[in-house]
Amino acid sequence: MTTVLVSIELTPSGDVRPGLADLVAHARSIGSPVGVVTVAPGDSASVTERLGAFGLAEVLVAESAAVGAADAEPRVRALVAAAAARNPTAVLIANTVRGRDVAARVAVRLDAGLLLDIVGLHAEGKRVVGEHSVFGGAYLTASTAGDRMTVATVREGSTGEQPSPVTASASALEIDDTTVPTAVITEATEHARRSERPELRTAERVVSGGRAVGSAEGFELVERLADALGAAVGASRAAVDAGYISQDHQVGQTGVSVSPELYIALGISGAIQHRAGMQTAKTIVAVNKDETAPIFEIADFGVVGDIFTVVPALIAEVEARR
Amino acid sequence: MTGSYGADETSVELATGLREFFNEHCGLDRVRAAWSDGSLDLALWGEVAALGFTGALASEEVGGLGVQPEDLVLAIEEIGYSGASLPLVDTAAVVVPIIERYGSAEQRASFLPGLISGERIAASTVMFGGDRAMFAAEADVLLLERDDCLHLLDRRQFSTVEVHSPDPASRLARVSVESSVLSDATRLAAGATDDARGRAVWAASALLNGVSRRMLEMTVDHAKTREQFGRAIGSFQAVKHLIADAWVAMESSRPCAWYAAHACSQGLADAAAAASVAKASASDAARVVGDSALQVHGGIGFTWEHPLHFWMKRGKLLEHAYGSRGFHLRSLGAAMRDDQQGSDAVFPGL
Amino acid sequence: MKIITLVKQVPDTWSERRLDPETGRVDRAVSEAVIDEISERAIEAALALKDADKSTTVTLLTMGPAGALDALRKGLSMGADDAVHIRDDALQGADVTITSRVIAAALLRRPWDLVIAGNESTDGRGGVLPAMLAERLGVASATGLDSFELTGGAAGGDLVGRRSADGVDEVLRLGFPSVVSITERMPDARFPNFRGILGAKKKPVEVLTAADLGLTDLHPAVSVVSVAERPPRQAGTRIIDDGSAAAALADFFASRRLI
Amino acid sequence: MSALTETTLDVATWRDEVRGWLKAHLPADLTEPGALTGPEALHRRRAWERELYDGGYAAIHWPKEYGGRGMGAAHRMIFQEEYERIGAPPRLNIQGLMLVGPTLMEHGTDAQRQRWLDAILRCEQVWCQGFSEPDAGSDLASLRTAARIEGDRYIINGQKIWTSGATYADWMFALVRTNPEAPKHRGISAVLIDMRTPGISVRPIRQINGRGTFSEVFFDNVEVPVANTIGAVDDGWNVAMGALLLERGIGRRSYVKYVPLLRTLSSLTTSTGAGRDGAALEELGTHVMQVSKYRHHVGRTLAESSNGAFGPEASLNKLFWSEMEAALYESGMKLLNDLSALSDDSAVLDGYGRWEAEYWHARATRIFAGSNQIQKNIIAERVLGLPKEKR
Repeated sequence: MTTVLVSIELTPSGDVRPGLADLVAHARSIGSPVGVVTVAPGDSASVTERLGAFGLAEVLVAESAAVGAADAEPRVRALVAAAAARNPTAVLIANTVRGRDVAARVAVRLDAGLLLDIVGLHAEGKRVVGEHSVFGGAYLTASTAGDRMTVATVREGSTGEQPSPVTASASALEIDDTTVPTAVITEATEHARRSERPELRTAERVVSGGRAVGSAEGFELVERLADALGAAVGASRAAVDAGYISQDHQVGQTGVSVSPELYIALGISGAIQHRAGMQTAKTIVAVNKDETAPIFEIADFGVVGDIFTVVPALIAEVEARR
Repeated sequence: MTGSYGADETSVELATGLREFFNEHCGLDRVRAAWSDGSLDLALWGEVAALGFTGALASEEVGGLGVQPEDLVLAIEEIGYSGASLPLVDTAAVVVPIIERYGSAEQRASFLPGLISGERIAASTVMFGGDRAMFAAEADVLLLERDDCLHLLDRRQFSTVEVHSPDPASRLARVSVESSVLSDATRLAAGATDDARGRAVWAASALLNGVSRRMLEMTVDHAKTREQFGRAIGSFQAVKHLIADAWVAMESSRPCAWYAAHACSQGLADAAAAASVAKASASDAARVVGDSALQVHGGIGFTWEHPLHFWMKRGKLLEHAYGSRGFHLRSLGAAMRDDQQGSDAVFPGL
Repeated sequence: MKIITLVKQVPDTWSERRLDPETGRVDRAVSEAVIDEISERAIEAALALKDADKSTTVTLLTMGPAGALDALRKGLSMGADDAVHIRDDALQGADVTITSRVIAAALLRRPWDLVIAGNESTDGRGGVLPAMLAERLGVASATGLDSFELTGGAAGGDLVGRRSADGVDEVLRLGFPSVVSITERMPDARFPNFRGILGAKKKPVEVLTAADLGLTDLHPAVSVVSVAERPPRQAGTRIIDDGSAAAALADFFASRRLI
Repeated sequence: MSALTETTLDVATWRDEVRGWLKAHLPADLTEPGALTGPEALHRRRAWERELYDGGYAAIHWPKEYGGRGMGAAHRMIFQEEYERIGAPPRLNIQGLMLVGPTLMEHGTDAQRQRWLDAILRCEQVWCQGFSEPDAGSDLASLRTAARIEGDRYIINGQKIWTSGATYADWMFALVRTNPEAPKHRGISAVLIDMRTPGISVRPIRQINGRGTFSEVFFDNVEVPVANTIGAVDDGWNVAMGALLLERGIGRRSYVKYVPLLRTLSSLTTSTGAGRDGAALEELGTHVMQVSKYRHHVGRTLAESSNGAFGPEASLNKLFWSEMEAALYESGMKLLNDLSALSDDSAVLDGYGRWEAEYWHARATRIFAGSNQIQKNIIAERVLGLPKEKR
């Protein structure tokens, strides 16, 4: 079996991003995954323990005093060292803002081919082929780096697979500490989770509100329906621009792309940029006063009506039928 | 400057800049707001002035941009298209260049800076229709036509009484001036009247063509999306021909205004006739386009809530102001009648 | 300070977008090409620094076909000083590896302190170019910044940026020369005024080919092997609320086992 | 640079050159009314075309390699304006120069170009266009004239109609059906036919204005070499569509042609006393406006085409001038109604009869070269993007 390196992204508090499950699943489809992680000196054991839960049996751990201070550089150096040691067919990295920085630099340093935002991975002979969902799922494309090593960024939530836990064993990875210019992180704060709601990017259900919600207070209605259905909360760009909700809830071309089982659009007209971020949802429901709203063109079930009368009644119905 | 037909790069670039600005800053809600409260949107006025529009035709020596009328004619179309309810055209295309050309040193010094910067607003009775002017009540400066002469007045020198306007967002007022006010000190130099008339007419024509262009665009969009008998109504030949006729009227009118601006800028012999051609054809086009637009929109176009009527009524106002179709056609007929020996007043060089 | 802002022309996102079924690249023929909104914000960020310190120069750099000159003109009319247009038919459809090599080569031709780019273009969504450039140039980078400021003046100071991404708020500090990318949370671009539009034509635009940059062996690292279009979604049931819509919706959820 | 402002020396010089040459070479009596009637007319027109050729003005828009001057639309329009201004006769070989020549340049073989282009330029061959048929008017693709291939020859049977100049043309540029099985747009070929071939008979159609400028042409087992096909066999529709765009496009007539008509209307208005009447002045003014609009429309189209943005104005062009022309003669007829007693008074007008004939002819212009209703469909569908009608 060929080796596939899987880059592990830790939050500032040392948590593993849940999207690692997707990376491991994709890695398994072409080879055997080997985790690569950088931690502060002394943290190797504790992180290794937690990685088994993601199905990673083997982990290369680099300890570096620069972790948490230097931006991408420690992870880049660990992956380059791991690649030199293990000669992998591919290096998989989460398609997050930080992950893409790591991928960009690793690809240049290894002279590898870079596949971006993949949702699937398979081998064709010796070639590694990545699959991409383009323009909100309107197209599926496949691309390959041919004979080169592949560095790929992986869309979190693209497999939905639950990993089978194993016991992870760690080996130490030596990385040098030569100084190259890098941005220094002087402060890092994790967003407080405001509720027990699922994370938007990987949620199975999403309830989103648009400009027609009218106010930040009005957005409570969106949140109440989300809670009744156990859904994550999303928003259109118009709602974000109007200041009803923070930007990390934005669904669409310049926000998060989601592909849930159920997507409910409340007071969202469905501009093409919004549709690009949600039209691969399995079931789409829309409530909008404007019968000409383009969202109705793609909705499995559309209600022409006022969200302020329909949604409270719907919450009551859902709770009554529970 | 060679852009007699508006295809000149500068003209297109200024118009594109203005269109992008209006797309962002003058959406339907802002157009609608001007209709409901009827007050001048001073914030929007300030923003458009800051773009350089009000001083565009003034020379660089007085703080303007020194562009020629043919460089601005497409931008004026965009104002009509946008639905912005502002006295921009009178200020930028007529009052500012006329003061610079025909004003005394004192008049230039006291009026031009504020008008170019947008701090002051101008109204003009030139060719508008009697002693009425658009936004005269809101104006700080009035260009008044009286006995074939032009006078430049500041706010203390004239009073206004509001009169009915078919377009509530383009407020009209009748101006009155004590005869003692008018003097050599207020009068502009000889030649100002004809020049100002020509400018007012070509600029109004371009503005009106922009209004027609918006109505036609709304109509085409509606015909593509509105379905009856299971298909888009734009697929019916009867509807197509209504719209095609409207398009021909509008597209053949636009270059007339472009040429009139060029003839004005170059002082060509047929400048006055060109302005009349521009205004008569723009009025024709607005009527044909407006009628087709209303017919194709059907019932929805007849509601206050649908935006079509904003442009339709502005079109109706402009159709009659600055010399009606009939007025300009009679001028052209008379010019042709008197042109037997081949003067250059109508068709130069022939 | 000398700033270079990267500019990209993209298909208008307000129109339908298509992929060319042969190449898998964005079909640029179907929609009007416009300057990418995020590029406009990047230019705005550079011009804001120029507003604060008049000695700052802002150079625009783009790689694209002849029509991309329109995007440069837009930026010049906003207030940038000059522009570089890498224009070469051989670069049509270049992948990010080639693009980063070409732009890095162009950046090496002139002195600069800061490169500002958008975090991701609306047509590519790769979001890796700024970091690839930084890597090729051997400089620090900070991507996805929602805001940034300069500390300590033009000489010897730092750039301090904030980003909020993937559930973490961070403050990053880096020196010069460096590459940053900004998000759409940065301020909206200014509108070019008429004076800017009139002046833009007189500003210099340097046109370069790949050969001018000494690059001849440009082979893509990645090739597209297939493109499939998904059938468009069909509209389903639509009802007009007469008071019973909530119940009908709940029935619909139940029928799909969503409640 | 727009054509009509003449701010560059080049364009202004060109106008002077054309004006000077025409003044020096056009026989004065050719511009007189009635000069082109009678048996000598055709001879005189051919001689004039030869004069134009010798002066280098036969086809200024043709590329230099084919004997033209390679001039663009703006220069061409100036030539046309000056040509109309001096009142020179209508071009005899318009189909050859505007339609067949450019089509051969685009779709013909080298041998075909050598055989025909120079002869067209010298007016040694006058051409007519054989597109319309009794059952294929606006719906041109329904044409039925059949060309069966036998060896290296077509055997052609069928009928063309509304063919201008068929009575004196040497050659016809015809569309014929070569594959009756194919979908109707696909089985058509563009074929060049020598009008002297046995089996061709021409019958002038007497029109409502009493004239016979259009003819019916009948084909009875007419043998034509397959080598006379332009473009591929069965690909004639594509060849013809390019040709029709040329026919509707800019450059064939300028506003100048209508100025004398305006002057005539103006004198009629004055001589009847209608000139004191506001309504009559308004009507005259309407025509001044329309002719000016046509002028500026053409100017705009030229300006845009020189910027490389040649638009769909071709349809607007034909629609506009044909309606304008019809309305101009309509006004004249109204004024002449009051003047019927003076209908032969050439001091007022060159004969009521001639005006009436032109009035009727101006109604034909709304029909030929794609009826105005077809033009409106083209505008609606191709310019404005309205959906096609279900047929």
